Amino acid sequence: MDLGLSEEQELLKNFARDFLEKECPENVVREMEEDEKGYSPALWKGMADQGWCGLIIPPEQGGSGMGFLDLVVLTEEFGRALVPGPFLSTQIGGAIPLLGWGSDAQKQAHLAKIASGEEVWTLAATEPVARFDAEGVQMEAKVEGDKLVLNGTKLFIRDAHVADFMLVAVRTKKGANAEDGITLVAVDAKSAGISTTALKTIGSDKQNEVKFENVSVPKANVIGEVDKGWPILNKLLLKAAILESAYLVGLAQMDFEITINYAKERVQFGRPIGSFQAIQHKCADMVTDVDGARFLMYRAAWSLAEDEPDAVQSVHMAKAWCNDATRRVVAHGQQIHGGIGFTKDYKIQLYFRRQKMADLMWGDADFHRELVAQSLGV
Amino acid sequence: MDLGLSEEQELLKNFARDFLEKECPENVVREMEEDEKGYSPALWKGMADQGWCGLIIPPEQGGSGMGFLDLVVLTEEFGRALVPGPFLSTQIGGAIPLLGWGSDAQKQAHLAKIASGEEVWTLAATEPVARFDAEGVQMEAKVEGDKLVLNGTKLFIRDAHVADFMLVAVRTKKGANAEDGITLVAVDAKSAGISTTALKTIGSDKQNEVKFENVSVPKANVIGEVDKGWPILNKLLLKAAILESAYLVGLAQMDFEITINYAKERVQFGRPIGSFQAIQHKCADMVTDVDGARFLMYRAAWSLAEDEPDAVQSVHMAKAWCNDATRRVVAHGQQIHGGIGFTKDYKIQLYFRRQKMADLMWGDADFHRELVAQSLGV
Amino acid sequence: MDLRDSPEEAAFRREVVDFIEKEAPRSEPGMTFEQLAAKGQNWFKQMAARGWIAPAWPKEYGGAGMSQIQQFIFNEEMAMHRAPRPAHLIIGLGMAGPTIIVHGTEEQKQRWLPGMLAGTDIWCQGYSEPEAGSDLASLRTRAVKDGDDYVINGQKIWSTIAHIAKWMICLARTDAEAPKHKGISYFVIDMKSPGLDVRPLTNMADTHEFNEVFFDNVRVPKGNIVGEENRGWYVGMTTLDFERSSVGSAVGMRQEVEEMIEYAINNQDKPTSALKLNPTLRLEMADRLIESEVGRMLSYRIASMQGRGLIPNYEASVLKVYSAELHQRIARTKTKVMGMYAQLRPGEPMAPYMGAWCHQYIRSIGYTIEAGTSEIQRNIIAQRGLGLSRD
Amino acid sequence: MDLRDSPEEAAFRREVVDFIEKEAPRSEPGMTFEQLAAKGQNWFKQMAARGWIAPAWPKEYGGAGMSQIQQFIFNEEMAMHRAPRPAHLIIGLGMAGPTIIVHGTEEQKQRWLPGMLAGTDIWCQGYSEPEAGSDLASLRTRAVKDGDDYVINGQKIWSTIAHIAKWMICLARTDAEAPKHKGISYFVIDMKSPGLDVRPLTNMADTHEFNEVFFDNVRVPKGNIVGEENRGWYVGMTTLDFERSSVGSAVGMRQEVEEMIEYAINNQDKPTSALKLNPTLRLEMADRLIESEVGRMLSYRIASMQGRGLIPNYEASVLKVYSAELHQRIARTKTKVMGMYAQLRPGEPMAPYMGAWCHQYIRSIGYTIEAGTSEIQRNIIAQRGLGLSRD
Repeated sequence: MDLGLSEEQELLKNFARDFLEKECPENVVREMEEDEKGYSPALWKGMADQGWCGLIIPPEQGGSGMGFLDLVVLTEEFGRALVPGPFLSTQIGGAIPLLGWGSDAQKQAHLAKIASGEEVWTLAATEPVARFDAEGVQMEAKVEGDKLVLNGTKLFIRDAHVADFMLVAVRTKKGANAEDGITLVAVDAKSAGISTTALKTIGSDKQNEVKFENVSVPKANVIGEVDKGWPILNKLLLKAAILESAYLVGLAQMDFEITINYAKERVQFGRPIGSFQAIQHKCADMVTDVDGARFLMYRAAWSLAEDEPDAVQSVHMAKAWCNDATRRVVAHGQQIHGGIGFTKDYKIQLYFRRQKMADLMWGDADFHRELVAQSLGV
Repeated sequence: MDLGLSEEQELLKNFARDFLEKECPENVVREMEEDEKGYSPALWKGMADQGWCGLIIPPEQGGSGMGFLDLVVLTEEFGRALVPGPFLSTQIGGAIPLLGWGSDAQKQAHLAKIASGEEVWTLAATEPVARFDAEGVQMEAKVEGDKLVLNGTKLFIRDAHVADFMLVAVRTKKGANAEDGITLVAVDAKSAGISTTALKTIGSDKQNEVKFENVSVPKANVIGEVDKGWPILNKLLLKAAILESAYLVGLAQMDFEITINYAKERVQFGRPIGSFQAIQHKCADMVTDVDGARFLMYRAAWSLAEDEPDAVQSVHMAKAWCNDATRRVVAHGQQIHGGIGFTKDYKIQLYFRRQKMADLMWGDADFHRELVAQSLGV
Repeated sequence: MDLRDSPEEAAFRREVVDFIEKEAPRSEPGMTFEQLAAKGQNWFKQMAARGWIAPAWPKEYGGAGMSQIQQFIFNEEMAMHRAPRPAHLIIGLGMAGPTIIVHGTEEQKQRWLPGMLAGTDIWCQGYSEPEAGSDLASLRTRAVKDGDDYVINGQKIWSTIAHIAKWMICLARTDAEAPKHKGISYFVIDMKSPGLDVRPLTNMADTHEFNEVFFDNVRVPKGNIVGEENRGWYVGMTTLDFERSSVGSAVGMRQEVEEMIEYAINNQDKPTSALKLNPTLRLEMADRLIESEVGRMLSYRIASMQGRGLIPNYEASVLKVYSAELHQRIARTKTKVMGMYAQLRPGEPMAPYMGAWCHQYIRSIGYTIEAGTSEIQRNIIAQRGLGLSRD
Repeated sequence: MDLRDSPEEAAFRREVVDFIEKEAPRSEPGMTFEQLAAKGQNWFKQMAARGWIAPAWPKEYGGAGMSQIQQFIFNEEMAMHRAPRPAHLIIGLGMAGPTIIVHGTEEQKQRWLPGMLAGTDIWCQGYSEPEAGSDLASLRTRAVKDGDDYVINGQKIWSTIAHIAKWMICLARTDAEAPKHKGISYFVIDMKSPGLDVRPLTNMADTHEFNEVFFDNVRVPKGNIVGEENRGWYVGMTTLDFERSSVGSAVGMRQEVEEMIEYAINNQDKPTSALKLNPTLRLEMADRLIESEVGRMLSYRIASMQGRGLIPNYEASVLKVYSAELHQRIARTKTKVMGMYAQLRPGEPMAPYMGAWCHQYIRSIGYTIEAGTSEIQRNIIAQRGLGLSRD
């Protein structure tokens, strides 16, 4: 029984931190906010070279052969450095589903390319109704012979504009039970009939509206079985929620550290503001929230990775808490910084804005809290 | 447009404060906690002599001829001094309903006696189901000729053990609409078949279980009409909620004042604890909560007294907020006092315990918040 | 205790409402200072013609000379009708003007007040400095006498709309040896002065309200000092008191919450309806409504005190800290009403309310910082209001 | 990262569970110290026989010598099975004993440890004084050397179960001239000493846990000093560290929340069902469950650190303040589960859970005060943990 990181994980974490401090400093984050692509190909290549794109992919397919928990540890560092780019999208939309439910042919075709950084993937689940449950998948696809034909709109799709493939959730059957009739299909982003429009978001991440007009996709691209995609999508959404939570934890940790340092340096009334009790107590609450978020997230990540009976409940707990706790942290971070933190030029606001982004993504606290309540039978 | 007190109200308030400081000091409050009756006849007589028992009763019936807002002002002072005894019960169960909906004969029979302190009344609304809506009234009464025969149990009835009359809400008709079929009837507490059992409560107020076994009451004792009692009861419950809120405001104001004084006097680390920012900021939050509670309560009391269109919504707002705000106040009060406040011998705990009592009485914050939401049409 | 208008108040309210309904354009979400000034031009002239552009100023100086209660009614109706306020003129009308009326010479009044009222002169404020925020009295911008002028060197920050202002009210140190509150003077500075440099400071909501202002040997005639030399701290505090006692924002909050509820209800049949997807949201909205009503009462309380000739003490700080924090909660609840769409910023066509609510979520972070942080306000409440000793 | 037991841990857990299931009575809500001692007598003997009554003590002194992880498992299972802890022995076993083991002489160990283990000797603590609460080092109880004895005068407060204790660990000032932390010694005092007077201090929940203890020329042999004279502050801190690092309560919280949820579910068909009457309660319960799980993880974190040989710093204070405040929230949510019945106190036949939840609502007020207030804990986190400077 041990909540700490393994030696290997410590190495991964420390290495990632050093690498990202050097390769993804604040100015890169800022540049990518304005950049159309939203990421630096050089940095992407560097990350692939570290083996991160294939972190969870077996060595036979060119990956590092590590596990989901290791990916969580790495994602925390991505949150800390606010790394721009389609890393998480590719893991959630590509590596995880292919490894978990892909056919041998599908694995063969894509895993090595994902590991090498050659292929970018994303999960296209949400639509204008913007829900994270089975009823949220309404976009229809008709099965015609050995093809599926997709029509409709996906919304809030991260990195779709640079994706090579999208894992699209479509409805292939309508019925009373929303969980029945969902199909997951890997769509070549260059297929005719696909158009993407970038959205202007609070997190300056790259989310898109993606329109599908008679997009034809080989049936062989279905991940899992036709109509039986929900259990896979559900599991994917849980993993996504944990990775987003890890991102939030890393982000909040860094917001906290920047804030503590500021409180030590900023002098008003002849003393560092960190010597005022009102500031000290806020800082104490920040560390409590960050630590609590981290360990609850670890616990859920572990349960999910190990397929423990309480895995689903613990993921909902973790995302609910991480959303709320990190929101408190970044709010304190802003307040302790005062005016300077309110400027665009100062770094702390980057964290505040991305907290809201990650908070909303894969379900806000109310959504997950509701699911916890349901899991209690109340 | 003026949120302040009138000159007359200022006089009433100041006089009441002086009188109660003298006649109802802490030791009286403590003695009455243990006393079976729960109040001092001498103090009751004194209060009647001040004209308080008949505050809202017209001079023709021996009262002071003041209004509901004046009663609110006085009740605040009762909260401040934690006055024990059946004052509020008599107003809510007797004076207000008789004045509002009593027949001339009923007024004639009782108002003067209430004003003189001779008669104690109480409202017997709640039952073991413990709800403050129309469905909460389930105890049946059969109309037999010119009598009603009551059978069942009322619960959480304040001062029933010393009441001369109880205004009992009974169900005389059952149907789909719970609001139809409720009757309010004044029951002589000495009637055969009534038994009361005192409850041991957190507020050390005197609540009772009251059992009715074939209690026969003249139909002439019905206040309003048979089966049409709900609108009256509903209005009574709103007035009761405001008076309880006023009690809470007075209680929280005093808790706050005691706490501020303690923070000024208590020295640790060589300085008054009130000089520590953590304490100062709690005190600032306390005064904000107390002030906010007072003025929201005034606003609702005024709307209710004037029968403004938003009266009902504003009462629900006021009780919801007063419950929550005063809970925060008494919690801070305890925390700032530290160990000494945790002892039974020190006065602050008297306020903490009664806050919970008044918070629960006539609907907790969740109950009233729900009704606010309903009033918004959401 | 009477929340109803007196007959005089009711008549005044009618007059205000009539005027607004006849003349006022509606505020639109997310307007910049420049857009506001352009759109409201005629409306602000109409207001000025009645003196209503400066409700609190004495009539002799071109204001409306409204009583506190009248101002309250005026503010309330302006908020309820979403009539645009001349936000670009507020430092002149709300801070500089009143200060000059109290502390200025007759000549200064003649010189500066008319331009404020006419709306031709935009004013800005130079108080805070990078090292003097909450601890304003430690400001270091120096003003050294040189003949009939003062020569100013230093830097100011958070100067709202300095980039379009003609005049600045500015605190600078005229006696470096004196205790920190006693060596400061209150200047009026022409923003076109040589050596004065305004640099934009974009805020985290990506809008340009604030500026840094640099002074490199800026010459200011000594006739531009308001009040006595070295008494500027106390002159400046007059200004801050004016700022603090403006209760407009609290009055508008209930309006804002009702707007949010209206939006939620209007959209409740859509598949994206937050009311449908989030069963606690309705109770959260009820809480915001209750809280906004508390805020309204806390501002009524101040108006009532003033109406009775009482001078609010800690009450204004209570209102400030309460309103600022409530505003942040309202902004957060609004994001819940929008669900995933809450992240869409101004400029994004799909953004509900033109992205104004998303903008507000970010912008509201400043509310607990500007015009005295919540921490400073709580210190004031505890120390000035409750008599707790300073640490 | 592995939340599963290792094979050794699993075996140990099985052993603990088997033992508890075979031998332990169940805790009942609202038991007094005396009732607990009586009911648990046989069970505590069984525990003592295995050394499990003092899980952390080295085996050589009669403890179980459990590792931190084993203690964690032990605490967890005890809480999950609601097995009674010897609360009346906790100051001896959890504080005095470990301190004597570290700082005591061999003779002192032989003299005092066996009685603690046997459960025959109840210990209490004399640290706080009326004027020395959070500021403990300013304590004023004096111990003056007189021959082979010290003569003690002064007063202690908050001495839990002093009224049934045989021994007290007590801090008293032996050098009035020294700086305040450096003139204090750590005494063991026989509660039957002449001149020692114990007076009950009933708390606001109407129970008698605490006492005031008065010393009027109480003679204590010098052999009863633990550690060196005037080094008692540091000896005493050892005890406080033992107190702080006990993570039992956080482990029990989830159990407590689940019990609450179970109650709510079991009663949901009754007309008084809070779940039916209060639609937000289910979400509030979900929040408490989540929060209790966070608390559990914050204590796992400490056990994990200790398991790796790391020494927790601010982490114990984080757990303390978090747990205490959560406990209060849980107590409040429990009152909502009971609705109007929440106000019924112990002794009232109609009270749900024998009034224990109502009692807890009041009693939990003490959690953020005792063993270091939340304010002091946050100071420690900020200053010791985060390196912020003292003001």
